[in-house]
Amino acid sequence: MGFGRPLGRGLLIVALALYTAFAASPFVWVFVLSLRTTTEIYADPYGLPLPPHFGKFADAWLGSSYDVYFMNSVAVVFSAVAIVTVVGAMAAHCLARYQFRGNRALYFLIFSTLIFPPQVTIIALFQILIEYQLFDTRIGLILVYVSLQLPITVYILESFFRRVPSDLFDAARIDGYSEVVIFWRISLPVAWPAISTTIIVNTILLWNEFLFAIVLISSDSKRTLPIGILKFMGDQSNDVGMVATGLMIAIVPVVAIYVFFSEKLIQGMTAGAVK
Amino acid sequence: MAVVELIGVTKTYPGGTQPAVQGVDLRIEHGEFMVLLGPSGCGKSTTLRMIAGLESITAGTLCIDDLVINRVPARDRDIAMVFQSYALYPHMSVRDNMAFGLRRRGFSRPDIERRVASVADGLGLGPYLDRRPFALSGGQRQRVALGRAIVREPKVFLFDEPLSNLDAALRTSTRGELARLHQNLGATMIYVTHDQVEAMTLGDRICIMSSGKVVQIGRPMDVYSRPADIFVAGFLGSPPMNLLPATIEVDGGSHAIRLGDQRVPIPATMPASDMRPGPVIFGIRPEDMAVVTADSLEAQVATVAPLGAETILSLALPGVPQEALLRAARDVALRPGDHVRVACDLATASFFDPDTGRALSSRLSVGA
Amino acid sequence: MTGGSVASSPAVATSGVAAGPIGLRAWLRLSDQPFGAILGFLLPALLFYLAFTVYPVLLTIYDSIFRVLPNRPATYVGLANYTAVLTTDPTFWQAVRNTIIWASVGPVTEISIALLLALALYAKIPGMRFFRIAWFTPVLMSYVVVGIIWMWIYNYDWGAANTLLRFLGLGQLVRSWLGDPSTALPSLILVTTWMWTGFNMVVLLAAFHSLPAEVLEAAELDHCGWMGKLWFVMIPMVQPTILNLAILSFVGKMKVFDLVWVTTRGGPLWSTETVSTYVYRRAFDWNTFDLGYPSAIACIWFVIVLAGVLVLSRIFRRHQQLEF
Amino acid sequence: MRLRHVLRTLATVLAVSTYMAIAPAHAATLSLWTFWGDQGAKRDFIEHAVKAFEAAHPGDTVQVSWYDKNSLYAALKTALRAGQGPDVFYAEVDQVEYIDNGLLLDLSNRLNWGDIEPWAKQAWTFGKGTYGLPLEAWTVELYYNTKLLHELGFNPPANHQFDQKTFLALIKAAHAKDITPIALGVGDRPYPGAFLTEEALLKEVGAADYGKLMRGELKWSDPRVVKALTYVKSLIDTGALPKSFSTLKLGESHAYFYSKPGSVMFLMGSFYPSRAFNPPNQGGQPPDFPLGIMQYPALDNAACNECKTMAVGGSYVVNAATKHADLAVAFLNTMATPAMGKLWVETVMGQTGIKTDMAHVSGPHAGYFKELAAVNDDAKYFFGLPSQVMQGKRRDAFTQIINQAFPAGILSVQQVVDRMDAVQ
Repeated sequence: MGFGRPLGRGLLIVALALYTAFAASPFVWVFVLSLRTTTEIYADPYGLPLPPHFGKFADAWLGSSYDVYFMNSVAVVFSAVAIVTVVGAMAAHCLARYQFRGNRALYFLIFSTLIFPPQVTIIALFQILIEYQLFDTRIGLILVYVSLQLPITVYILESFFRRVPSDLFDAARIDGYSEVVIFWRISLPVAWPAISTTIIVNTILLWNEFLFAIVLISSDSKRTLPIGILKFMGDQSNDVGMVATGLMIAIVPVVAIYVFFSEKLIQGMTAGAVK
Repeated sequence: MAVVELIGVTKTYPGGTQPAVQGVDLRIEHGEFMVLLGPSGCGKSTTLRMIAGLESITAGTLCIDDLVINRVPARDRDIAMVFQSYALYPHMSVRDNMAFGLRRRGFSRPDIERRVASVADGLGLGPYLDRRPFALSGGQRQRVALGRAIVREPKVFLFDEPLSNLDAALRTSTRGELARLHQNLGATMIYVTHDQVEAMTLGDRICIMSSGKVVQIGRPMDVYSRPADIFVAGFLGSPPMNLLPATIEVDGGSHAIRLGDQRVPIPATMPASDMRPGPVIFGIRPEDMAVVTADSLEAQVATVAPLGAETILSLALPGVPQEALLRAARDVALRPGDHVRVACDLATASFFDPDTGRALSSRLSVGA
Repeated sequence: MTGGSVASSPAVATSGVAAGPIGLRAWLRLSDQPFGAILGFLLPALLFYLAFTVYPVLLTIYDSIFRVLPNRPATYVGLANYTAVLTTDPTFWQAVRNTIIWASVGPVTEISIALLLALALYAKIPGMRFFRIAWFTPVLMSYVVVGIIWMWIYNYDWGAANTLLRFLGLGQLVRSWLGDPSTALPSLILVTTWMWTGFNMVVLLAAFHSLPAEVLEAAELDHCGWMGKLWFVMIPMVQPTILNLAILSFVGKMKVFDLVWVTTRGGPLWSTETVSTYVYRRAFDWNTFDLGYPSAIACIWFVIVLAGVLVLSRIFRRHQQLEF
Repeated sequence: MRLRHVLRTLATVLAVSTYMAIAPAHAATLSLWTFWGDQGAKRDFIEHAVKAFEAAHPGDTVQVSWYDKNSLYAALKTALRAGQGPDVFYAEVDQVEYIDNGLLLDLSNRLNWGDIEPWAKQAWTFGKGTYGLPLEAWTVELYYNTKLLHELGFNPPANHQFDQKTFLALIKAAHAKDITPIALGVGDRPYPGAFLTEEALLKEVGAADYGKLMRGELKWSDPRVVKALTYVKSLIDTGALPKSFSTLKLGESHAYFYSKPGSVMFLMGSFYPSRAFNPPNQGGQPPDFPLGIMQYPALDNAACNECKTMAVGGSYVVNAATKHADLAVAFLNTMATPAMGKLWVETVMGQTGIKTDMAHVSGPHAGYFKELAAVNDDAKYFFGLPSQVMQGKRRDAFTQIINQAFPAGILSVQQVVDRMDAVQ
């Protein structure tokens, strides 16, 4: 390759290192801040966490109903992801497997929702949830989240199901199974790599969701983590150290998912864009 | 126990103008090994899938044992099928692949175990029962697919080009196994292939299809030696039958075949009296021609293709627009450009109507 | 033989395969397909789609010609909301302008930087896996987290941006980045660039790696230099990927809400107001409760986005690509 | 709308199938959503009131949800529209949209008005109804660091009010020493930035004309308005405000004044103690902080240099959709007593709309309150903030222009006049 010359290579590495610092240092900084007290931070915003105050994590968790927000997020996100996975997989299986008039039109319709600006539906969704007495309920937010992630789920799974040879389904039909059992016992297990991808991607996107959460939930006791962080910020904006601790608590689950599933996650998030 | 009968079976795909399968009449007797043979796109797979219940039947009747099953779903037809891609369930072990169909049919657990074990042993799959398909070789996967069908003990076995993904050596040995299997089980089997060697070696009868229609049904040697039309003649055999434009000439009482600039007199011993003069397509298999020393057709060697066991000569006959192929012994000492004399065994020759392509009823074999 | 399912009488056996209304079946060209199964598989998704996407869109359009206030029936106002938005609402146009700037600048900066980085990585720099993970991480964070972090970075007194400038002796450039209307929007665009460049880079890298090696080898035989290979072979070959990324980025910027809401709330002087924040503000943070007017904004915006998408799908068709 | 009905039916099927009705089983739990969770004294006050109420109404409880202000407003705007929301909540008098849309319970015949200051009641009176308990009241004050002021060589006159020339000199002196003259920030509030301008306008044109100006009955191109704006502009251009003014949040601006980096003065509502008197490790001022209070400077030839803004601040209102109206009012009445008013003044260190004997304030910060009273001895009040008087687009423009852009130094006097008159 043409980068064999030592000088060019050195420059390249320096440039990459600079960009990496740019990309990663904000997190490093927040991580450091999360272990320091506000007094220490005001004295020197860029000092090292010596000694580290790990106790701040317990304080942040217990002192600001963070546990409530966190559990709300867990409940809402996991339910929504479970539903959207099943519903999306069923639809994707159907669109990929059966030929019928309107199949492509339907696919394109659902797919095109990906580009809908959310403000087109947010106001009406607010009214609709009120109408169904689902406003300010976790169930309402779950249902909205399901519909929000349905297009991307169908999109990723459809393209995967399409690559599963139809002989497999024919074999199961000849083996005596009905369409529903075939979906359950053949499609879902075979598509597990793609399904796990959508689960991870949907989990991260919904974990971070903000707009619908702030509009559709008003009770403090039902709010999810992104809104909780903001409350933290509003109440204690002076207490930079504590806010940083709160941020780290919000980041940790995502980072954990990332560490465990980084390859799969990258695959999933980049699905469709490569070609 | 299982007779499969197709009466005027037709398949038209939604939105398609031309039927994919048109008016197929076919009766497969109990215990018969029927091969559906034809080039890709001829409708043989569609026919098989209709029998399996994977495609609906647009028109006509499909019976198994005199019961019309057009509308019986695949899962209730008691048929097993081996797919070209094997279609093994990738997320199940070999054992589960084989047991999957049995479970649906309500067999007891020990019964399933017993059946799977016995079939697996018979196919030499015993050591692999707990492996997943991706951990098997191509041949092993093929056996699993076979085993999955066998273990069900169905009325009818369907095979959709099951050997085409195997390498040549494995294909030959598996072919033998299939033949043995058929002998042992004595079940009705319908086998789709585009490989004439498989068709010839396996089939009790062969059904040759072209463009969605049945062209000829018959025992392998019958079909080979008496092709019903130039399609069959050209499809079967490797190299295929020479199909040369010719003219029947009648001179007084004696008949002759004009091939380009030359004439081949038909010996008086042959019953040619019903042959009418006029243009025909003269079909002669390469092995029915021979290089001789005198008194026959003149030809010039165009190419020499030694195949090991034999050598195929390509010959230019004066005045004939296409070259004729001749199957010669492997030690033939000829080079391109050599002039030779060749003889045709007219008793095995076929004559076709140049307009319709159908075989003319006239044959020259003694006693025909 | 196990088949007990087929009776011995010469009867016609029928079951399951072809249930369903004949007319609809025919229209759907369902001759071979199990109607019930298709319906069963699609129905949940369709219900979600109708109830939470189609119905809201239609309701938004319906709302937009009304004045919708709580505790009283909506009053019909015809196109008054639309004329008001289009003719007497400079804030709306400011928001459109900001959003379109964001949606046009964002993709260009993100993708061009990402392209350079991906090429660098393609040259097999050591520590590639580490780089990739470090660059991809920002996109995993919520805009709320990112917004708070960057508010600190842009903090006038102790933020990293000004601290760095002072350290570099560029004290005259120190400013309140998010407080100055002339720098607020670019500062936020930088944040989205920071977030998304790594993502784009990872995708481009995957695209480079999926290029057939023969093509590059062929280029080598044609005595193409490194740069030549780059310009004449690699970039044209990943052009569909670049286009997909551009659309993805474009659409993402058309939706921007969280980041602005957390950092500047649209200020100062509407310089970071986006259509999303303006719709939200008018609907849920305004001193009237009217939902009709913001619905009209949403509808107008929908048309603008739709027009953009149609233009982009034109480009799609030219590239024979129907994926995003 | 046939289609609408079809879709609605479909949606109902889906929604109902997953919806589990959660009936409000608890009959006597009042829900209260309120701001002030991070302001110790006010929080203590509310918790005290809750305890008193629960003691007086055995079996009934009050469930308090503490929000930060912006989250509270966002939550209320959606919840009230939805016909839901808490029984009692925090509101301010600028939120007339609640009243316009019938979302608040009319308290005119329910609340114990005898113990409420008439001007405070007036602030919550709209048409025939009165809607809120005006718990908090505040004035706009100019706090200063006495030590820093001395060091700069200035001393406030006996009437606590500099003249405009001296004040400008003070700003210049501080700026020359690289000390921020006045801490102020508008990062999360729509009003503090406007203090600088509105106090000058009020003094210059007097209370009556000031009201007209706010209501759009007086042009911003009026020469007196321009004169006041020009003086304020001279302060701004001198560098009176922090560089980080636009993004500095309310809480941060407090710390900016008394801890880091420190400023000479701090222009803030008299609710200053609710943050500053928190313990230092929760963002309060250092224990030995040399706090002083002075008046906004007197303008030359101004109509009313004793005029200053007094506003009703945090108040409590009752949701019109409440199922426990009587109980909710009873809770408000628990707070509307002179004893509670005294508790408020003593603990919160700020004014209240409840009638209270201010002369007998005691406690650790009594000195502060005495100084506040002394400074405001002969003050004439204009009741209401501009943002409470204005509505709709004019309010949005005022917030963006007078609260943000003008003090940030982005706009000239002429631009301010043009833009403000454009929305009149």
